[in-house]
Amino acid sequence: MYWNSLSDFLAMGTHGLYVWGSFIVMALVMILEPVLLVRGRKQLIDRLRRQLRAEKLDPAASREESH
Amino acid sequence: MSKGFNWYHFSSPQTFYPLAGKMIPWFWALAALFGIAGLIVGFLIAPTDAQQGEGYRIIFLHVPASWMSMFIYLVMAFWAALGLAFNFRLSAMMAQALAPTGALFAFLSLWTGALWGKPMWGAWWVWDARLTSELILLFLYVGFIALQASIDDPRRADKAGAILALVGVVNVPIIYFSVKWWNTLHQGSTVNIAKSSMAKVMLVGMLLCALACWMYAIAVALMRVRKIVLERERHTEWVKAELAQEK
Amino acid sequence: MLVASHLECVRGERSLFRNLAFRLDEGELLYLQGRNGSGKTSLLRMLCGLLPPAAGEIRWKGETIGRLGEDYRRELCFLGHLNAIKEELTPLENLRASAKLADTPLDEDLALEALETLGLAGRADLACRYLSQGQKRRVALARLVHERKSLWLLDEPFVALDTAAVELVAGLIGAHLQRGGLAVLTTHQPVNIPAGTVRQLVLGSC
Amino acid sequence: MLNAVFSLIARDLRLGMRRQADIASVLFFFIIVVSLFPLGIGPEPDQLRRLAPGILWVAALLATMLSLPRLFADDHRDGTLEQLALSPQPLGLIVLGKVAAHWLVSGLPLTLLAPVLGLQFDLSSEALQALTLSLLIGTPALSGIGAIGAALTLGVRGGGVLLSLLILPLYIPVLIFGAGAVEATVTGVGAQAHLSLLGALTLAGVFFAPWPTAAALRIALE
Repeated sequence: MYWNSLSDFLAMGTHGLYVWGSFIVMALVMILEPVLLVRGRKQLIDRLRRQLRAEKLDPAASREESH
Repeated sequence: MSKGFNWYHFSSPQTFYPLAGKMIPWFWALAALFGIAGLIVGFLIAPTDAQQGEGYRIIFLHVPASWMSMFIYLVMAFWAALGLAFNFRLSAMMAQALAPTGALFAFLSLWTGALWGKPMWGAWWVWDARLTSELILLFLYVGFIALQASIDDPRRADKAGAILALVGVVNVPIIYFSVKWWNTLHQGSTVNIAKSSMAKVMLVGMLLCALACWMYAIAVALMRVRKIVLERERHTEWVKAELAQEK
Repeated sequence: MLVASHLECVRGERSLFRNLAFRLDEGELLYLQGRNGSGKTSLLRMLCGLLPPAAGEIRWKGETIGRLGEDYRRELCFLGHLNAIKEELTPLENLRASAKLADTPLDEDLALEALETLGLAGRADLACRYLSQGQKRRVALARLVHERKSLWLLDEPFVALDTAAVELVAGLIGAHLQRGGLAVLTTHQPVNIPAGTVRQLVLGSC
Repeated sequence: MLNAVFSLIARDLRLGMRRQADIASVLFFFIIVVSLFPLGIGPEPDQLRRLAPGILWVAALLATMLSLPRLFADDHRDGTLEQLALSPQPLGLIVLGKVAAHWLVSGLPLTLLAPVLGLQFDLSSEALQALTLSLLIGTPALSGIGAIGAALTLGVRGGGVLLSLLILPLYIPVLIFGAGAVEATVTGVGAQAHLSLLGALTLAGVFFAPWPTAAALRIALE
């Protein structure tokens, strides 16, 4: 373990802002991307389900609309 | 259709979709494993650097991001070429699924590069050959995504995107060479410095982080390609069945 | 001899036709019938190689048109909905430019003669921009007078033409068939073409 | 085979002459953009002299890109593009003809106009020569590479802006070697290396670019 105290670790020897600045943004991006994907997937499934239901109720109209 | 060699069956969206679904958790696990190990080595164990002080630790984020942004573009071009040559819809979808992740890595590489440049070179943005080429690579990604987004017919979007990706991948070395030629204040690429001046442990840290990013990219790309498959194959029976029993 | 087998065309997610097949020999005319949106134009574009079929293949003299490439296009004359003429150029310039591109020899007199047969004598040197829709269609059709390609693919050739012009074009097609040429035609108006065997293909039912 | 391509170039040039506005708009755009910079940067001659190669090259590049969408759009709209694709000539050769015609109508006039505008920036005579030579060699590459973007964005909504987004990254090497050649001459380093690399890019742009362009056209015509 290179660091002897938490505060040194956070300070990163005067470069704390830069190191943690890049770390946080990278972590944020690598968390947000999958989260947005999961949400997008749910929305897509709901939309497709609604289209499916609409198709069952009124096959002619939906075929025209999707053409 | 094609000669029906067996892996054509494997590459049909219907068989690929559940398979990808099973693989995704494994890639997430690997990404987390390598990620934590890499960060521990990079941020906790690795000693400080003589000239650059603690700020050099950003390379554990910057270099993997740069590698991934380049690697994903090559993989994207590979899938695009496959899709164009054999008309496999799935490989075209894979190329489309990779682009956003590649663009994000290019952005991360620029962001971490800028934050690393400030303490080292005193400026947020330095017209260094590698940073400039990374910026141009980001433009290539954005161009690919914009082109595919503005063409409605999925088949044409795939093929047009494939041509752009192939033209792009041919141009990347030309762009890099010309930017390097143009740039005199070139600071040697960290990786080859790494072999000479970097301690063994730093190299291990960087490789672990790179592996983590790679697993992450595969996991995210598989998730996105499943979403694309659902969208594109919405009229097929198997998607309707899938939707019915989806939780 | 043109043979199509198991042709399928997909537009968006809907397949317009499936397992479509036909065979056309020298001197024969194929009528494509079907209501709008049944895929007539798509089939024509498939036959000329612009639109790759979702399934099936098209063979010209035994070889698939994909592999033939330029050789197939050397024997093909396609006329689509669009007139394929430049508005700023005169009918004469248009005719000669398209002839040069298609490698068909066409000097000044032949071009003027073609325009005259289509009733455009006085307008040979007027920019097409000033012509009416019917006249523009005649400029597009003027190509057929001296066209010696063996396969004609004509999409609604008679649209915007008066009866005299319709008969004239029908005559041209008849002459083409007499010379042993093949023709595929889509049209809504019933027109009798003086030719040998006429085949029918109705789309939209299968 | 070749006279068909030459007839296509002749046809396009005649069309270009009949529609003077298109050529004029490209040239005036070039003049206006170049004249804006001194207003923004300030009138000091030595500063302008240093920036001139870059400004003139970027303006030429943007002006060429302005005229790219029309390269295939008119033919696509009136149906001649279909006939071109169905002509017995290989489509790549047809594209080469279109690119040559486009260069004659946009790249060449820009190259002839550039030295005149160079005077605005008080460029020395040898710099003006280097500028004209580099533009002469470089602009065909701009047309050739730009044709790929024009074909990819044919009939796509937002085509113009999308075209520039796709093509600008591919223009960067041409810009670097083009503007670099002028700067190298001015600083006495000699522009041999820059011009030969620029020539290589142009050969690639003119002889390799038409094949992806033809593929993109075939897709657009589907």
